[in-house]
Amino acid sequence: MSVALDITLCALVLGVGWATVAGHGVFRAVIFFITYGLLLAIVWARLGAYDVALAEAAISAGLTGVLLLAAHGRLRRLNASQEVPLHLNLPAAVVAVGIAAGLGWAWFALPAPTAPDLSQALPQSGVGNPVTAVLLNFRAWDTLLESVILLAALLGLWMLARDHAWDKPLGLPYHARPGGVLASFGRVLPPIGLIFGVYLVWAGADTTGGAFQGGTVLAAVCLVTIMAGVLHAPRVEQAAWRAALVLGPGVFVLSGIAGAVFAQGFLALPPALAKPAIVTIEAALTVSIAVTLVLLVIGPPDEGEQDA
Amino acid sequence: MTALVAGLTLPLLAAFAAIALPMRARVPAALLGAGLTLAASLWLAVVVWQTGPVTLSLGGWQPPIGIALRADGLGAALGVMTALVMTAVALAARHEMAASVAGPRAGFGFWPLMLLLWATMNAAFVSRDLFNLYVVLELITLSAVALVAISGKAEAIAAALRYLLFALAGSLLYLAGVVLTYAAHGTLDISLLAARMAAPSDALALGLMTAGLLVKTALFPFHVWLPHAHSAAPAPASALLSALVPKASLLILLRLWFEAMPDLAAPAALLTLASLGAMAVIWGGLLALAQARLKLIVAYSTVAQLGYIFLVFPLAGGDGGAQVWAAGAWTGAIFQTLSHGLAKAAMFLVAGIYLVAMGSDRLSDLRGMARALPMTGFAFALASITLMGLPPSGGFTAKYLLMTAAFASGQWAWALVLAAGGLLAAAYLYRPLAAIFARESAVAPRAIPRSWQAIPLGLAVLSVALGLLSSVPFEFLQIGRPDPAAEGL
Amino acid sequence: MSLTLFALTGAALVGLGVYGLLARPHMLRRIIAFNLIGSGLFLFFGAAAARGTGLDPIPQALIITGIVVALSASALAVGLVVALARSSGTAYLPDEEGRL
Amino acid sequence: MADLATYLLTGLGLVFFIAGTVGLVRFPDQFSRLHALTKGDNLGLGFIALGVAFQAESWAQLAMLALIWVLALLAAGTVAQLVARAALTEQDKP
Repeated sequence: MSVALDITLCALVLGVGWATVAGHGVFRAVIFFITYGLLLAIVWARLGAYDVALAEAAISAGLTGVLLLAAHGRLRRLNASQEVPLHLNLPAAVVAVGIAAGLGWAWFALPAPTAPDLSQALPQSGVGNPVTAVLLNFRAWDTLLESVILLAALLGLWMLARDHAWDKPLGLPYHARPGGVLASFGRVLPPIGLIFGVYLVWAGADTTGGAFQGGTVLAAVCLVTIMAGVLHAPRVEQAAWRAALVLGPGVFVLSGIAGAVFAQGFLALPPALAKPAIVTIEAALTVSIAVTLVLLVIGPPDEGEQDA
Repeated sequence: MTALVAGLTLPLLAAFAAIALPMRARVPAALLGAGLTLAASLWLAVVVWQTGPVTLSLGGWQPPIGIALRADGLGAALGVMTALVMTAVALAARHEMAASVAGPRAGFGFWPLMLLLWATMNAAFVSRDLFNLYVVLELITLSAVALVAISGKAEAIAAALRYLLFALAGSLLYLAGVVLTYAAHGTLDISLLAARMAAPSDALALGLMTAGLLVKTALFPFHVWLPHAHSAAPAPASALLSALVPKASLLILLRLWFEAMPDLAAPAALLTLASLGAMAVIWGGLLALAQARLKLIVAYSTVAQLGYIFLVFPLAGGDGGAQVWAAGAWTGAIFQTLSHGLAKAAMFLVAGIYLVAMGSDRLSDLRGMARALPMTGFAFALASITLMGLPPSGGFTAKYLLMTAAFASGQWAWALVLAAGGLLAAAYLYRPLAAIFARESAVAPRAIPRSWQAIPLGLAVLSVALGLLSSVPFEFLQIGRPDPAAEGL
Repeated sequence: MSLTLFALTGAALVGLGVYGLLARPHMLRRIIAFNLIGSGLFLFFGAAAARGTGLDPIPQALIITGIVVALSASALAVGLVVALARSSGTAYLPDEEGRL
Repeated sequence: MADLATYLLTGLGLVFFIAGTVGLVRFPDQFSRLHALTKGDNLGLGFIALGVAFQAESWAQLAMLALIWVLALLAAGTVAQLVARAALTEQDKP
């Protein structure tokens, strides 16, 4: 029975993927891409990788979808969203089929799986969820660089602002109708979203969840409040937001240095202290991730539409 | 050990300080971080010189589970070169990227991006884990694209977007190779992969990773994005982009072919890599001849100079058995990487000074600049000597080592490419040199402080000194050198 | 059996993404194509990780890191496309405008 | 017995989803489409949640299912309102 479900899921994913690439109109591609991301999250759940399913749905389908939708809206207003219909591009098709066939052949040519044995390392990692153990203890250097990547992307985005708009608030001014549906939604959602986001980060230690998934939920809640006008979009020169940006990576680096000084090496977490250390790092990371994701979606400092 | 950790964490902390601190404390914090990181890189080099390669498994976890870092002679030498170029760029940027000159946006963004780029370059030189190298490459790409987009002009944004397009395509190709490697062997550590049982999918994995890294190194067929990106960026950023950024993906390519999977080095593959390098040398040189702006000439010269380094594959290869010349070819290629970095940074900083002084970098506007700003003319001349490969510069040592290896191994074709490349470099560098050293007295340029002019001169002198005192670096590079580099692939 | 299915779907998605990247010059579509290629690769990686006895956690962590890296790159790319449209009025790279 | 209830209720939920989709395809203008889609899908989701509730082992799972449905209702209602208002302002523009 379950193979039938997998076949339909894969057929759906491939069909929506094809519609994303071959359909006419960029808006159609963006909408199909979001659908594709959600279907892929179900495939990850079928594979049993629930952390990845959550990350795929929240980050890849949700946040990237919002970025693309916002960008398409701006392009439409700058009338730069029209495009030429798809004509069959043979060399591209040959390269695409070649790479896909190569990967397909490689799948059957793979030798027997030899996953590293984590059985004696996991108990000393301080957390129950093996994925969080890998992310925040075994391969903490990857996760630290990953949080710095988010920061670098935001800095890059801010460099796209115009010089005369540098001290203006970030992003386009949102003007939700006072007392309207969005304004009230922006007041009803935050409490629920906040609790859920913090729960996701806290649960990440032992079950599904983690700093990135929780941070994305908190970022979404913060975005809704900003769009509803409850919270005002920040400016670059506001020190509190910038401090929150570097809080996560900064705490991570300092805890790494503390590991080098007190424990036996850089980024080392002694098993006794591993759990509290990981929870503090994850809390600081969540704050930075949520703030960075909000500012990434809002966009560079901008003074609104009269520049179009 | 602590030198290695300091080299990675100090620039990161300085970048965070440069973001979070209030306006007037940012540049001092960034400069302090730069100075400390320079000291850390030199200290690491001394430690490696005395005690051999420094290995560190992060978090105390051994490779198949954790990530290992290893600073060998190659990594430490590139770390020192990066530190010297970064410090020079930081000192030059004090004048050029100050908030009063370049505006509040560029003044805010340049320092953290430069420091993030520095931290990730140091991480790229020492990391032994393929996926960690993917994350490092991605961070280098994002910082570099942001540095290109910093100037804000329309063509800079188009150049940055094309650069990001190519770089992301390269990253995904590299990621495909990493995925296949882990799926086949269950590990990503270079040393463990060297001792792996060969799997049929390894050739495809190495091919995908190599293709991805070639795109990111802007080797010949994939070089289209580099010249416009490097010339559209502000001069200090162009110096970083040209002198350092391609070297990271180049180093990973060398580690893959010489340390992770040397057994897969089929002669045909080595030949293709070297012939692409040779075409890059010729094509880059010809295009540089056709440019009218100084920054574009120097950017196309990067495409050409990077081509030389790819000649190491067949030369250090040889046809099996212990070849005495292989060590020379491998070290020659690293000498070329180091001397090109120093000379190219000096050239772009000189171009930056001319842009500030004359307002344009067209050759016709730069006639007689040597009379007006003598130090910059001298710096540009020294850097040109290195790029042409004339004695006594570091470039000459590199070409000499590569040429002897070519003749000793009977592959004289690559020696021909080296000679032709040198002539082409002389040709495309003659026009700017003729303009700068022209007899006419230039129209009165803006006053440039001598301390600013001394920076490119210092770098150019270092690139020549690399050739004069080449015995110490030569020994230094043999520390922890991979075996295939000794007896060939 | 279903692991092979997922792996082949991943490979096919990579192919679809590469075709979208090369055949559709609109920059927003290219960002979508990059995400398609990335998610296809990760699906292939996840299927490979599930071959053994239990589900190997290291690939899951790498995939989450990869997803966040893909988001950051997409965010910067999207910002660049909007800036390009604002400064030169089109969402195409200069040399590809001819096909519009 | 519980399985039978689950089959019935999820089946009913599917019918409402199909109705919503048919409404999306067939109805002439945006507002009636929004109307059909929001109503059909919310009811469909409610029935599916109810059907799955019969399989729940603990009260926590029941509460979770109820929370999912309430949040989906809240989100769907708000989004429908916003899309309708955007469509309205789009129509009024020249």
